[in-house]
Amino acid sequence: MSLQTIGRPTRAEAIVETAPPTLTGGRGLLQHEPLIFELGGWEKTGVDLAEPDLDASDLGDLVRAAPIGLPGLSEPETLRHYVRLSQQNHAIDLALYPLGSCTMKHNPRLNEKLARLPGFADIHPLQPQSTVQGALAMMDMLAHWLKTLTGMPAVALSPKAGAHGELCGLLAIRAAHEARGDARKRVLVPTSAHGTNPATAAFVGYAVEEIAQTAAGRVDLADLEARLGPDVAAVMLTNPNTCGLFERDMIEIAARTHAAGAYLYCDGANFNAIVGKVRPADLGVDAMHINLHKTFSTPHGGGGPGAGPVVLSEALAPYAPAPWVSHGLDGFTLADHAPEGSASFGRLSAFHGQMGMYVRALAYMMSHGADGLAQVAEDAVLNANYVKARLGGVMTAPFGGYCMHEALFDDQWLDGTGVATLDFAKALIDEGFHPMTMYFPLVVHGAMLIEPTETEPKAEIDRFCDAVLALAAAAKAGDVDRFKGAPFHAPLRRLDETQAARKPKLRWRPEEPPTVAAE
Amino acid sequence: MSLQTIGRPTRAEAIVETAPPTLTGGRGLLQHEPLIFELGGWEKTGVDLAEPDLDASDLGDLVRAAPIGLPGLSEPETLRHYVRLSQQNHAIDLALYPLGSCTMKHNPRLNEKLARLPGFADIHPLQPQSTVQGALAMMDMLAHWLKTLTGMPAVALSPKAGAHGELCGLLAIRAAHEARGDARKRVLVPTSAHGTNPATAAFVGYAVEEIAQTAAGRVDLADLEARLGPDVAAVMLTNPNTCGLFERDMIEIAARTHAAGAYLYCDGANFNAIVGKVRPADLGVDAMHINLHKTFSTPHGGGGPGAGPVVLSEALAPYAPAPWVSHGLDGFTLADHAPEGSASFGRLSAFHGQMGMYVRALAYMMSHGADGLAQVAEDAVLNANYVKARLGGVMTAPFGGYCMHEALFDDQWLDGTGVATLDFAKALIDEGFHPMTMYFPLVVHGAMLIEPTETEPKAEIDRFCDAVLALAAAAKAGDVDRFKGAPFHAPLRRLDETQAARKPKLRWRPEEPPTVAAE
Amino acid sequence: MRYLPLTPDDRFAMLAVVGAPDIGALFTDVPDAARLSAPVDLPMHMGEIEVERALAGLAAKNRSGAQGPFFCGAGAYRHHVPSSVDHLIQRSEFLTSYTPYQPEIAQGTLQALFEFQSQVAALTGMEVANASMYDGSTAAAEAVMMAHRVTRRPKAVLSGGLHPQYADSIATLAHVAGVGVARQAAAVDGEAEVVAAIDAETACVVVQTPNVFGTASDLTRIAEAAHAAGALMIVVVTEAVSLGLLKSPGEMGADIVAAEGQSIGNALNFGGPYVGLFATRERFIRQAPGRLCGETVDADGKRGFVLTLSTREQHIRRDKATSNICTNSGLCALAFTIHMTLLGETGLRRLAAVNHAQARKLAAALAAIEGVEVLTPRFFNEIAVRLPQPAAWVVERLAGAGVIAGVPFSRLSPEAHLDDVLLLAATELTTDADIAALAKELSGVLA
Amino acid sequence: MRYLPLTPDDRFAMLAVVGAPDIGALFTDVPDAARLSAPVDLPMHMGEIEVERALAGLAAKNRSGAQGPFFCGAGAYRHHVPSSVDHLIQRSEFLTSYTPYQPEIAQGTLQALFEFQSQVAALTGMEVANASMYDGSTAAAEAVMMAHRVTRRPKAVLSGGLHPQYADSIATLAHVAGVGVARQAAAVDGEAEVVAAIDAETACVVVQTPNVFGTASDLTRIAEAAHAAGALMIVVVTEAVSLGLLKSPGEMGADIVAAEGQSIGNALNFGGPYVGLFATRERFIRQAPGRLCGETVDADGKRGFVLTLSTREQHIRRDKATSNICTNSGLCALAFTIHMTLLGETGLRRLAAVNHAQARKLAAALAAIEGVEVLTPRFFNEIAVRLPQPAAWVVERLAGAGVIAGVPFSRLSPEAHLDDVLLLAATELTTDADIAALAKELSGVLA
Ligand SMILES: Cc1ncc(COP(=O)(O)O)c(C=O)c1O
Ligand SMILES: Cc1ncc(COP(=O)(O)O)c(C=O)c1O
Repeated sequence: MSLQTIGRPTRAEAIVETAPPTLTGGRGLLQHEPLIFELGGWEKTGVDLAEPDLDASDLGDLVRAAPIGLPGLSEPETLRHYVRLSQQNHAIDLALYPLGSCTMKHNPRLNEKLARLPGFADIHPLQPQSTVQGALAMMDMLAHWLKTLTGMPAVALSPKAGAHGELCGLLAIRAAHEARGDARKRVLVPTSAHGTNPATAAFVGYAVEEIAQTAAGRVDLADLEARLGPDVAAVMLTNPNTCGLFERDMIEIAARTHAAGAYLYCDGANFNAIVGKVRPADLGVDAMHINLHKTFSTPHGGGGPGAGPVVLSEALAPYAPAPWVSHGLDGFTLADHAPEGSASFGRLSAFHGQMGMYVRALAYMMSHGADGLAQVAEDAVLNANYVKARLGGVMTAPFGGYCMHEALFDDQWLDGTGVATLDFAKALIDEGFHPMTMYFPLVVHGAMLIEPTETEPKAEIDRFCDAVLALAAAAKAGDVDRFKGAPFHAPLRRLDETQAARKPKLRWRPEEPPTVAAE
Repeated sequence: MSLQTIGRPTRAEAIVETAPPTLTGGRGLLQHEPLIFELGGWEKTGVDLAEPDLDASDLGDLVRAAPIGLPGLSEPETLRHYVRLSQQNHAIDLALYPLGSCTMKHNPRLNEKLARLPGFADIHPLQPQSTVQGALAMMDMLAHWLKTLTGMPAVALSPKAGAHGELCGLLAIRAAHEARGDARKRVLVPTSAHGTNPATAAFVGYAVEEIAQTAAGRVDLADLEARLGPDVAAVMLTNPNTCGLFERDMIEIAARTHAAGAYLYCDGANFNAIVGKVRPADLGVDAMHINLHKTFSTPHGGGGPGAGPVVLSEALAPYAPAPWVSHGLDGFTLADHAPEGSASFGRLSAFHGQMGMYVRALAYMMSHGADGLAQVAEDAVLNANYVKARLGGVMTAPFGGYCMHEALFDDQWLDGTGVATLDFAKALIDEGFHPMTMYFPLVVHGAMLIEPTETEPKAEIDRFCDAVLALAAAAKAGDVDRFKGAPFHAPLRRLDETQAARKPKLRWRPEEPPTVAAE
Repeated sequence: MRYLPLTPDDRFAMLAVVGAPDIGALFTDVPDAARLSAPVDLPMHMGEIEVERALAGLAAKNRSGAQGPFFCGAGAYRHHVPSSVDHLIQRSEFLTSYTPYQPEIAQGTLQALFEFQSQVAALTGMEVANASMYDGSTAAAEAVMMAHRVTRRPKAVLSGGLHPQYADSIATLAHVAGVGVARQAAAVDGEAEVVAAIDAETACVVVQTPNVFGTASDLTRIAEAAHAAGALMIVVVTEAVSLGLLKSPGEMGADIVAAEGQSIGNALNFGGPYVGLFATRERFIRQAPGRLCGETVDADGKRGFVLTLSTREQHIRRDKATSNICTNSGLCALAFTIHMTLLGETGLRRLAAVNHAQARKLAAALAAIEGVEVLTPRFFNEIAVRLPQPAAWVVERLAGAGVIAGVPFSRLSPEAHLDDVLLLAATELTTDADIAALAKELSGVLA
Repeated sequence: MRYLPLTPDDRFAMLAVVGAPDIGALFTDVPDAARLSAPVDLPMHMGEIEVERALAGLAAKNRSGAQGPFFCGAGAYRHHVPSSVDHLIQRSEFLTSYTPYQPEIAQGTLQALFEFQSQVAALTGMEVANASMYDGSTAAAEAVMMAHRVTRRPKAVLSGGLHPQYADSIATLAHVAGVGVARQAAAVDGEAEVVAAIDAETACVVVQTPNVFGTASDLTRIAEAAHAAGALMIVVVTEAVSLGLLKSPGEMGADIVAAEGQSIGNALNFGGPYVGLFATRERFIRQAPGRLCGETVDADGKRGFVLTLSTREQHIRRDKATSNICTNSGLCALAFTIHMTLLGETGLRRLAAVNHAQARKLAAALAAIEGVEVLTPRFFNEIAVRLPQPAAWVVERLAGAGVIAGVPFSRLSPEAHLDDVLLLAATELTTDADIAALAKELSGVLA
């Protein structure tokens, strides 16, 4: 309805400079929201279903009698609850999300639309293969793109995320050694590696040994040489590595690794820096996972789902897990099981992997094409170097020279300010930005790892750098409270993680158990 | 990437009670956003199109040479720009939106999904009728529901909003009079009527005369009687009226109107209060528009699009505009043109009306069904009366007794507080609510019209009432600054509407004209 | 009922607070004679599954544009809408908000409207634009009413190139406003004829480019003639994409531009909802219909936007308002603005060029068919052709063959007796294969 | 390139700031031997129109569930997902955010995860649940690893009712972890057999209900036997909706529940992404894999949520972590939570009842067919039948007739030699007409 304002003052008369606290705790558009357990009714439902015309009397004592304890909300309440919650999140669609090693890039909506086509979303993994030829063709196309971009002869699509891909790769490596009756015990991993690398190696039954790093932030060849031996199953590297640097000696590393009878696993989480410009196969890699949710833009979704296909060398290809797609005269076939006598290490999970992510990643690759993907790498690297150049004057970088897709700083420049990396990050939140990755990689003290990605415009990067520089000046000027108390302008102030861990409260519990009338 | 927090304080140490202003004007998640004209590049585009393989040389001097002046953004920038803007809006999905007379109810997403089915969204209004039989059947179904719910024999679907429906109704009325060679001059409208009523009557060439209102907030029968005469073309009422009251004497009013040879137009904007419980036909109505974007939940979309089908009595049906759908042996037919000798007043607009809204409204009606729609009216009326009861103790209501779907208050209770209705409304914004409709209807001083609708849960209405009561107490306690300065917590402080009107700035203009290389 | 949050307990407790014995008590003002005792004769409530089955079933009975070669235009064009457009307009904050009457919590909608007005003004080459009308045809009718207010003259001249349904819509309003309509005979080069009809009584001439037959023409001389006679020139544009290639109405002297914005950001939707673009000269703005968004500052001096000049509007001026319009096409305007932002100057020019290129191929392919005569001399993306058979008959035959061949002129205006004229449009979605398929099937039908 | 904001001018200006002569200079660390001189051999970039045409074309080559009668289950179920669920998970703030490592600006995701954990714990009848695993099968494999850590015993007993692909996934991890797997022969009432196999070496028994043949059974006695022997009972559930009707694993003594959550809120997606539900006893929580969201307070004492107990996780504990999982199934978990919130206790029980009712009709219709034997004694919404012909052959024949008749057991486990066994599921989307059509076509094929 209309607002009659004629002749009425619409300009605030008394300008009160500090906002009076509201009476009900309201904060304008920002809504505080209780848990569904505090809102919902035990009888309420937001789904209309017809009464069944047969009961469950045949199930006798198998029937669940006691209340389950699930609150329900009508549709309007449900929508409002989750819309309110959503507004308490930062997102790539809101501003720069410079988490180093995470490749938070734009997520095209075209991909969301295509993944939801009934022909992709409403098909069952086990319906007759004659009725899913388009899906199998799509998987085959994705495999072709991944193999061509990496130069590798084979790919296992089914791993469900990067860590799952690491698992897949190391399982293939272990199977390869076992096939030769060669039970190796150690896997070499740099200290700078992401936590999933050592965790995966240990999961696969290997002892993890750390490789030293040079002053230039790369693998120390001599140390690697010294550690290589007949019981080393694999060397696990990340390239570009987690310091944002390219492992110059990769080809040499591969040669020595192979000479020792070991395989070279490459963590491909940072593939965005080189996609379309460098093929891992040309670096001597035996296995590499690709986080489709990083390089190929499938949304992170607040923590997944992702997808981690693994490309494999000739040597490892025979050990790839089922299922796989092959093309014959009568169309595409999906092999659910490794045939008799195959060397495949078996199966990683039920069904055929993250189909929904495949569609998105393929749509992204086709949109960019061979030319665009190389441009992606170039712009990602350029953006990172621009950040490094703009901030380098104030912040201290542990390693000189150009970086690849991410710029790494340490906290030496904060010495004596009383401001820790964490405080600095929280203050960035007040300025409207998501902090960079902190305290990783472990090889750098108080690390701050900044990855803008290629989908950030120069203007946004400048806005970010201006904010960082302004905060840096404040820190050096001794304006410590701004940092220690931060954030002040976020939906919540700083959260007490220590208390959360001391006595974990991991679920809602009713004051007294809900009295539910089981119907 | 992971945040290594072990052994590091995550709890803010120095709790600074008032937030220090940020250095870059950041406000946490709330992003300030420039205009696309300040962000975009003249060469930038977010759409990839192949070069045409024929040029436009054949058009010679018809070709646009000079720069157009349209900035472009890449897709990531565009998405971010509009997502940021969106977060500066209030919405029904965020909280109660108690705008009286607007019926801001829940907008089901099922309706959005169905309206986007290619079979509805990707069909052309003029493609062969044999290829759109489903669309015509859908329009026929919608017409059936509207006619059944109102008890009226005919409906014109094509009006594009409520005001357009009023236009359609009055045009039919004028055509009916003209058909009898009876050129009438006046239309009677209550002072409480919505602005579109007198505006429409005048648009159709009638003189508008106001009908007095009784102390009980209804049409003054005696005054109506006195004004009725041979030159009155129509009486335009709203029922329930804009004071949220049912016109008890409607049947009598209809009788006297008809006795005077005039027609009774009913503004159906408030149909939500009686849908499924009262049929306007039974009240003697000759024409009534239905705002599908109110009663039948199609989204308001920040100001449309809506749809305003008009139901018509036997007397007016012959004058209905083209097009209309009819059902024959060989399926459905859409009559684009009134046949020779038809009494139809012609055509209101190109094509066949707001198809996309029809799908949504029909989906909504089918979801509720005959039983659910009556419940809609009951809950809408109950919610409004609950608000009236909870606030009635403090706020003054001009009219006693039960209300229908909305509760009307005046500003008498604010006398002497120095707080005006507008100030009160702005303070509500700080508390997290959208204000009620203000200064309408005009018959009540400082009117505050509150329409919660049936899709508000009791808890939300209580939260709202608590906020209103707390503010009322503050106003009476003389805490004036909180009102005069309000809002403090919204994306912007109070805006200067007077300046906006004094020297209108209605579009962006470059400091100096953009130098665009026309390509 | 999934959309109704109140539980029986809630209702009971609330009635108690209200002090009503039962819900019926709240309806006592309704005369018994009018109170329904039983539910109306309609189906009872249904779950999502049933509703979706029913309506998806109806949708499946329609042939959507993507199913094959498609050439319909005549005021509604099948263009590609980028996926991000539809995603953004579905955001709760845009989709479920009301007209921005509380600017402090509606800057999202308001700034987008300001961007929309600025884009429309630039696109049409005019000084100012409003915040949208229902569609192009109602915008055209309002434009004539406005010219009548501005000039206080009783006559409007409508060119023979004007879309017949637009002319019908204008005539409906003109009739009750006491404005005489001089409607010229439908003609491929209709704009050429209007100058002769302008006289001292003339409030406005209404011309269209590209016109309903696809003809693109330079209107400068018409503007000069109109202005010389003290009349206004209203330019109608039904294909907004054409403005990326053709001279703008503003450049040709238009006083008011009434255009259909559907082509940018909006789907065909069987005819609606669409979005009317309305632009004019600064000095006429107080006579303009519809909402206007303007720039201002907030109490802290920050830039912000508000609805302004509302003294023209029904909610303030009531029976003296410039129009009765209230709800307009906000969300369609937002879709227009987002799509236009994605396109930008470069993308729009490219898009228009591609449309024109495809139309030239279409014209060439049709001209090569025995018995088919291309009537449109200079066009953007749409042409009129004369067929040796009634166009409606031909179109039905081709539909049977899976080709939606365009709009028979008789569908727009039976009385024009141009039954052998067919209108066909090509866009960036028209492939060379589509054109080849059309040519093949058409030759077959005509052979 | 629509996804790349940098303009040539930007790149030029930025290189100047960086101090690099050209972009190539930034890649000098790459050995020449590995630097590509030309683009890889793949198509060049495409616009939305082309990409959509290509992929929609492939999608059209698949037969989607809505196209006709459909009875596939076997671990993935075709349920109705309310439209509001898919709308909400596409909101930018949920879709495009990262794992919530900055809790002050991630409360949306965190609170939803806390609600998810609470719902999963209630649904499974367990004390605590984690923030999701990749899917049910990997959750099951992790559960076995966890039981191995808790009991330090070397053997896992897998029932013959366990989904064969789950058993395969477990075997893969068990092999490298040095855990022996005692895998029992596939059997409709497989759970009955496991007790005998439990011994002092047994870390856990893995049982499933309803099992892969659809059999629902009471596992209480198995739990007792396992606990008596110092082993854990791991319960696998592949149809989460069944928990709305059947006794919960918690009530039957489960120590760990590994379930597939796809049925709630998530589409079939040809097998992924899905969402693994992982629940256990409070006292085992520090041995659990995956992320955990916990409640805490902020500096002002306001309630808030954070990821906690991360000392179990790879990013802190590295090679000593309980699992290597990092990215999990966040958005699928959100879809689960939203759908479950819409359902609530009442809706879930109703949904489960409808599923069971339809399955009973399905079973009755099949039992009535000459030569068809229903094998599953007590079931929820899925049954196994024995056919007089190889199931795979029958299914292909019926697919030709437009009926997707279910999953041949041979597809899951060729080595089980149960080629004549067919698994069929019914859900709330299965109509009586679908069942009638299946019966008719099946009778025809078998006649
Ligand atoms: C360098 C690196 N390796 C591995 C991973 C693990 O990938 P995912 O989270 O997809 O399992 C990540 C992502 O966090 C990473 O940054
Ligand atoms: C009482 C009343 N009548 C008429 C209208 C006009 O309807 P619309 O905005 O759809 O043109 C409205 C809506 O604002 C209204 O509240």
